[in-house]
Amino acid sequence: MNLSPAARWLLRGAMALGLAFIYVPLAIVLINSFNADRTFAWPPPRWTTDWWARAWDNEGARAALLTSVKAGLGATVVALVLGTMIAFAVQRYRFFGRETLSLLVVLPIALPGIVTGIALDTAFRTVVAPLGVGKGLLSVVIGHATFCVVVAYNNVLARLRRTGASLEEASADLGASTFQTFRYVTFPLIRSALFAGGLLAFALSFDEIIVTTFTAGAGTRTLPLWIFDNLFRPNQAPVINVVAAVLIVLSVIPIYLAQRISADTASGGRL
Amino acid sequence: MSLLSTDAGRSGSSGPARRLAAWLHRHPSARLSALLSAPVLWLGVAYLGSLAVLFLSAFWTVNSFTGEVVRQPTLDNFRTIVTDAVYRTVTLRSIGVAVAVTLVDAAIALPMAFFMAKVAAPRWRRLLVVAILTPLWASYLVKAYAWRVMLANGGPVDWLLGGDGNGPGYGLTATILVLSYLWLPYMILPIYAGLERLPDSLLDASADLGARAGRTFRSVVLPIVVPAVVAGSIFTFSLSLGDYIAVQIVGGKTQLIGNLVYANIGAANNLPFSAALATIPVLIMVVYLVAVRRSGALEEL
Amino acid sequence: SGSSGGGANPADGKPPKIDKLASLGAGEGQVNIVSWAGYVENGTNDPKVNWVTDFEKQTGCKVNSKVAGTSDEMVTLMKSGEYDLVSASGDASLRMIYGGVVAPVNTDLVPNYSDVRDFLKMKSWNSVDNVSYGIPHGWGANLLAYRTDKVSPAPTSWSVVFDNAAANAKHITAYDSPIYIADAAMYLMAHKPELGIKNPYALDDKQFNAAVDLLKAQNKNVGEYWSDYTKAVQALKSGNTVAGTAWQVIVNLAEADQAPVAAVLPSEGATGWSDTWMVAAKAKHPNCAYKWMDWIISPQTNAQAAEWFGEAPANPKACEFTSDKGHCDKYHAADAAYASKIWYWTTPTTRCLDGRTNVTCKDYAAWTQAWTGIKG
Amino acid sequence: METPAIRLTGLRKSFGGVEAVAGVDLEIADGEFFSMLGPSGSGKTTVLRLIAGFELPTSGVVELAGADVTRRAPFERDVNTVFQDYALFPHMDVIDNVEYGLKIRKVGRRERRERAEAALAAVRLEGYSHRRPGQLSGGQRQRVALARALVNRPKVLLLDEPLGALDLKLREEMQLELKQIQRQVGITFVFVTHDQQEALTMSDRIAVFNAGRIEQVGTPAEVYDQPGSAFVAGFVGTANVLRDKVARAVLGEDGCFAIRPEKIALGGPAGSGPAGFGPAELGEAAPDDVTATGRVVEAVYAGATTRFVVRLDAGSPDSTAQLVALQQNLRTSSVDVQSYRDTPVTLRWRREHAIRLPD
Amino acid sequence: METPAIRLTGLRKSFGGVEAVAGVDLEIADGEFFSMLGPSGSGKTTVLRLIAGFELPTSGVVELAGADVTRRAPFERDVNTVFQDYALFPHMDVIDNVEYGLKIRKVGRRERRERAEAALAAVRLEGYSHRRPGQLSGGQRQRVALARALVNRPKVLLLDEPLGALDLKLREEMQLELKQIQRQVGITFVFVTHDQQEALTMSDRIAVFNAGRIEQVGTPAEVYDQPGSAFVAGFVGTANVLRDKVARAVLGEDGCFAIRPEKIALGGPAGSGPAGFGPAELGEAAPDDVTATGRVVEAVYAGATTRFVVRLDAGSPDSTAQLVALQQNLRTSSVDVQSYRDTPVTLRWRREHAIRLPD
Ligand SMILES: Nc1ncnc2c1ncn2[C@@H]1O[C@H](COP(=O)(O)OP(=O)(O)OP(=O)(O)O)[C@@H](O)[C@H]1O
Ligand SMILES: Nc1ncnc2c1ncn2[C@@H]1O[C@H](COP(=O)(O)OP(=O)(O)OP(=O)(O)O)[C@@H](O)[C@H]1O
Ligand SMILES: NCCCCNCCCN
Ligand SMILES: [Mg+2]
Ligand SMILES: [Mg+2]
Repeated sequence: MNLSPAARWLLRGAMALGLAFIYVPLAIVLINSFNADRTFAWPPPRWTTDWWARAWDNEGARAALLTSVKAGLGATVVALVLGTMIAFAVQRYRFFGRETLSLLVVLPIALPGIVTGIALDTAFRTVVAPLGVGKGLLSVVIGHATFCVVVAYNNVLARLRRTGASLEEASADLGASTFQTFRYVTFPLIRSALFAGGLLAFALSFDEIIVTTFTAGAGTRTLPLWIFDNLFRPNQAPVINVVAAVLIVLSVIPIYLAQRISADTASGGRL
Repeated sequence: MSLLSTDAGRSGSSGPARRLAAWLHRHPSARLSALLSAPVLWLGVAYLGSLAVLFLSAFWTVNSFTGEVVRQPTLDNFRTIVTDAVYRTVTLRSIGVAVAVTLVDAAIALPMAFFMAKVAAPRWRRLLVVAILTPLWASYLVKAYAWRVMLANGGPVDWLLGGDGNGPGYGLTATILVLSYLWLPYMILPIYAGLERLPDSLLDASADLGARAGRTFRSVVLPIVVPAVVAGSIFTFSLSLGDYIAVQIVGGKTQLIGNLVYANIGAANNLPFSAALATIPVLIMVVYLVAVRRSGALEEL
Repeated sequence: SGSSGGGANPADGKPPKIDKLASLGAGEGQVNIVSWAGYVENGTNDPKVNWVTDFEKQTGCKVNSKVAGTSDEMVTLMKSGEYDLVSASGDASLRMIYGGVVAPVNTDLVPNYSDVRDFLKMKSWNSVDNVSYGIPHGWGANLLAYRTDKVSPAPTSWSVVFDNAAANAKHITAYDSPIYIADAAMYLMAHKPELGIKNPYALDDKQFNAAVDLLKAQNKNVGEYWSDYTKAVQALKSGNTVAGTAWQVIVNLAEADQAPVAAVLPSEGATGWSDTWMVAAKAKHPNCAYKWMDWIISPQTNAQAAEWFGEAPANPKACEFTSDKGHCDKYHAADAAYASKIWYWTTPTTRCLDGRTNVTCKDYAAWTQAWTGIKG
Repeated sequence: METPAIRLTGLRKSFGGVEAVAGVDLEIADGEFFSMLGPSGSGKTTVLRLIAGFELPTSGVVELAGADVTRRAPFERDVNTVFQDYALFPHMDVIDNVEYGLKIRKVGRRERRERAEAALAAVRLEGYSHRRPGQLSGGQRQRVALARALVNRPKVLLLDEPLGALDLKLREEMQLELKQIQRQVGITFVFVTHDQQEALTMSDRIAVFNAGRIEQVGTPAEVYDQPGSAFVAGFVGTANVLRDKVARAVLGEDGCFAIRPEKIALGGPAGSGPAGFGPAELGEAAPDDVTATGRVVEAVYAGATTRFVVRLDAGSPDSTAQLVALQQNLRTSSVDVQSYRDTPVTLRWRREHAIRLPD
Repeated sequence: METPAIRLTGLRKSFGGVEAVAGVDLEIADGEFFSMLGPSGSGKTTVLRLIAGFELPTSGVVELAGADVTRRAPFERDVNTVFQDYALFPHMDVIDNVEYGLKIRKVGRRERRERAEAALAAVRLEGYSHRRPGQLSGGQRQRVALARALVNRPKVLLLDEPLGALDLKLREEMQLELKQIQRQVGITFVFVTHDQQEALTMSDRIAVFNAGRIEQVGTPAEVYDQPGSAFVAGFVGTANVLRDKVARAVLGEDGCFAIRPEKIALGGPAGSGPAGFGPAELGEAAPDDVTATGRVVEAVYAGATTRFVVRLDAGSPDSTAQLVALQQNLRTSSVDVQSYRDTPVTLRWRREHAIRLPD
């Protein structure tokens, strides 16, 4: 766009300040992972790599990470499947309740996590528990999937809107049955949207604590729950900074990959 | 092998999948039902059902000593909420915080998203998106705690503002600041997506008609990006409205509606009263969503 | 009120009849525990802090634990029916007993029980009508902590956080739970004898309102309420908190980091906790639960747990096994006089716990609701 | 008669309230180059989609080679389509796009490749096999779409405004190519366009659509020279319409008549007029010719032709007493055109070129 | 000479490695209808954007009414643009779009409304004030864009392929309207198009672009009748190009020549040939006329005209010995066209119509 140099500099400045706002606290996390003080006194009185060593052989963190990854993957897969189905229905058909459905998809993420959490918890205890199925990883997956559906839905819907139905018609025209069309045309076309949506859904699930608090069973501890448990123990809190620092660094990989996969995931996908 | 030779025509291969596909083609409503069945069961029956059960229980009470739920319909819970001034205070405070967080985020996100979508070179654009997405992976709790450290007496924020006690310390201001921080990416992304779709020619057209950058921003960019901002506000507003953890960490003695809901379920074990309290944010959000749907923002999510 | 209702109440009934375990059988292979942070450590947090692995090896019972932040959360978790065992404080125990959530405990099946200090046994927070509902774990006081550089002379009274709190406005802290109303009541007991408070957990209307008013006045000067102790330590160290409630462990941690912090048991006394291991009424793994109760109060384990968390162990023999030989002294573990100044957390009920029968007292539900109002 | 490649009987299609196709009966012969012409929204695309099977008709029957396929899925019909937006699969390269239909029909790898390459050769795209559609120009894409459809050797090829997005130059080239290919492979082409010129030069027959119905079907010459209605006369090419008083004054007949601008010969007054614009240009009058006089109101030079707007002496001052005449710039130099304005002229045309239209 | 409305001197613009505008010098007079014609990517849009100020030139000067505006922002230039995609503000209704420029310039509410309504009336859009752009058809949008620009009474109006997206019928209507409006308001129009016909019929002068440069500037007649290069001859209309052996055989001259199809008169053999295609059609040969003989290879009926492809006897078997000739269907009935094929014909044209091109 044609902007005056002053306007350009102003915007550049705003961007820089914004990034600083985002990254200074993260830098603090990183610094605190070397802060010898157990409650992160500022400025750090002494430095240590002790926390990194302890984090390294912290089985609890690793187990929790694994649980989180499992829950995240489960929720993401369910969300992708459901979200894609809804997106297809909404984009390709006109039916009674279509508007309501698109509102319903947004509801779980728009309602406060605590409402979703206690509602699912109550339902689980009154309906599922009597059947002898206790809360566990599955209930976490269900809880997370519920609010992740919208992310998959939004990404797939945006893609479907953009590609339109003519490619699928072309495929049918060339003799492909509905299933072949999905396999050869539709799926490859929405794949990058699914990837972008999946990544965001996974991130949402991975960082969710409130819904997890209410849906996790006795033996199920996701990473946020582990962090929550340990943040309030002075002997443990610093280790958490290490874990967080590692997460930040690791997360760049999938996000960067998603950016590379195709130009249209470069917008970071839709929430 | 030339185009002129004739072909046997469409091969007769018609396995069961093909026949099913053909049948589905002739019956669009069957196709639609197949697509909708699972989602409707999940969201329409299971999720809405859960919410219904929850709100039904708002009309029950709990035996204060044993904690047993007493399933006799009563409006007691709602009566308490309406008559006790503290619930009104907390509700208004929570809405205020949610609105403030939304405004702060919109104010920060707009220039950033605009820079990313319209000014930065495409190669930078990619990196900036990564830079905005990455913090989503740093644990919410850890970030909130980092802010607790920064806001501590004599911490970095005080230092930046010139000395002990100059910062906001822990309290309402800190709550708004930290929630704004936590939800900022959720505002930037939709606005960025919205601006990316805004044709550059509109900006040119505005300049062509005599508008300077500021005027173009006010008269063209802002109105068009409103649905995207509203889409982002669904996140910032609802996440703030329901939060109770960040408040505990940096809110000082502040309590928000989420804290009350949590205190009554997680602590006082009074599910019915929690459920009654939870109707407040739910009502606010449903009203908000219905209003927002008209702006087309749900499509921008 | 919104949360009181009819049904079982100590005023008009007894706890539901639940049988205690008659004899110990083979372990079920696992046990689900709700506990305070630091009571169930398996080395995953700190490899050196681990008393679960040996238990699992010896008994074959795999331990799943869930940490609760507050007593109220513990009750909630136990009511979910997914847990076998809980380390309940006094303000939770009766609710669970009367709610039928926990069963009486057959102390005969817990050999180490005999070693537990007598002043912890068969108390109002762990027994009803001479039936034991649990095994004492350890105890501690809610002390008055203060910054020695900001508060001088050294306080000897809770007035520093009540009547004189304005001197440190915005830097007072208090424990974030309805049970904290008892701290105010205890203060009034000393300073407003005309209210006739005999037991800070037994408050009639007038007494209760006086305590609530005191706390509302205090609220103006409070910087923050705390319920997790990292927050409390950090606030004390940074100076966000200058005076207020703290546990011994909080003070110890702050002192260890050279913060100018000290604690005192003020002249008015203090509230405190005494934790009890209780077994769920519908425990799916009762045998493992009993094995854990015996294990956790065994001298070595009780020492480790008490030291890690920072409290006085219930088993005097534990004092020999603490790595800091001064631990039991520091926490006044054997100091009966000290212990006598503590009002242990107890769940308030409509039947006044101080024995009055001419008035009804405010029950915990009322306390909960008042607490919301106090914080505003 | 032979079984037609396509037979549509009583075909109707409504979308909600809108009747997009309001009763169409049509037979298209085997090997025909058949065009559908009509304004935007007249239902051309919808008819094509009904033939391909993308839409189910509200009522009516679609037959292909004599078989009723009304309720068959697109993948069960021996028909291929070239879409207006080409609808090339963006995630496949050119050769994969072309092979797609064969792959679906499980044609062996070798044969598939050979046929696909032959098809690409037919549209002169050898060497482009491994480009992605995004790396091709509009004209190239159009040809890939054509190859992708042709390689399946369908009985019928449907083309929906395949040249709509191309610029004039490219469009003319592609018209020639399409026509050549159709002659070569000899399959039935159903070609949708809204460009009259295109329809006229390429088709064996044309159907003119209007508001969901067919107004006229016929050869280009029939449709152009004998329009069945004012609509067809106006839509297919430019037409002067004379009616009422003006028709009576000029033609000496009552009714409504259409005359094509190029059918009107034009001559200036002897001597005084500009070059190449004398009475000679009018030629000899045949016995039945119609002659009228008027004055040039506007003369627009358009390269190959000049367009004259002439106000007729007869019938004036009625504003409809005006005729547009076309004159090929055969000998006239373009500079002359400027001087034609306001010149008195004589117009002459054959009586049979004034076509009587139904009122 | 009067100060030109626009003067471009040594204008260049590179994007990275690509030289989009490679040195353009041009003067456009006040009140002129000036067209820029050229193939895709030849730099037309870029020149327009440089004039409007959306891009800064790499080098060179842009003057408007004599003032150097090279480094001024768009909002500081007395120029308005009608964008190819219209660029209407989607969140404002029609009247707000049109009023936008006036509002920016703080024209009072009353006057603003009056002028906007007058502008809408000029483009025949009264009554559409309160529609949103999304509720308009392509042609209507185009007219709103025009009104939005015109209402500001700029000295210069830039139009970037404003008719590109419209279908033929609508396009022709809009051409007439644009031309009328320009005459009415009398401002300078700079009109970008890639449609030769459009440029020829509408413009006072035309610049033909090729690869970032101007190949030729002139009136439509100059550009059409005296193309300065083979590129111009080929791009502006259709041209037969004769060179080398063929040129020598047919014209008796060495070099490269262009002849327009419509300049070639065509006559069949006496008697035997089809109707309307005898020697009479050739007319009398003037002294300097060129005559050639050949055989009709193809005859395509196109409504108003028939296009003949004729293989020349002279110069064969060289494949370039082929000429396209156009014949207005003045008296010939369309059915005759079929029978023209393979008939021997005589071609004749004026010697000056074979234009010598630089090699
Ligand atoms: N899926 C649909 N839903 C609703 N209306 C439709 C649909 N498809 C077409 N129509 C309507 O049916 C009518 C005919 O449309 P159709 O696309 O067949 O026209 P067309 O002749 O192809 O026009 P064009 O030249 O613009 O492509 C139009 O009024 C159109 O709006
Ligand atoms: N912003 C830009 N960045 C890089 N290259 C550009 C840019 N704008 C134009 N170009 C290049 O400059 C050349 C001229 O482009 P321009 O848009 O001026 O052509 P045009 O004549 O308007 O073509 P068309 O008829 O297709 O609109 C092209 O090769 C184009 O790819
Ligand atoms: N609480 C962590 C924030 C992550 C986003 N969670 C969205 C869930 C909304 N119910
Ligand atoms: Mg169409
Ligand atoms: Mg252009």
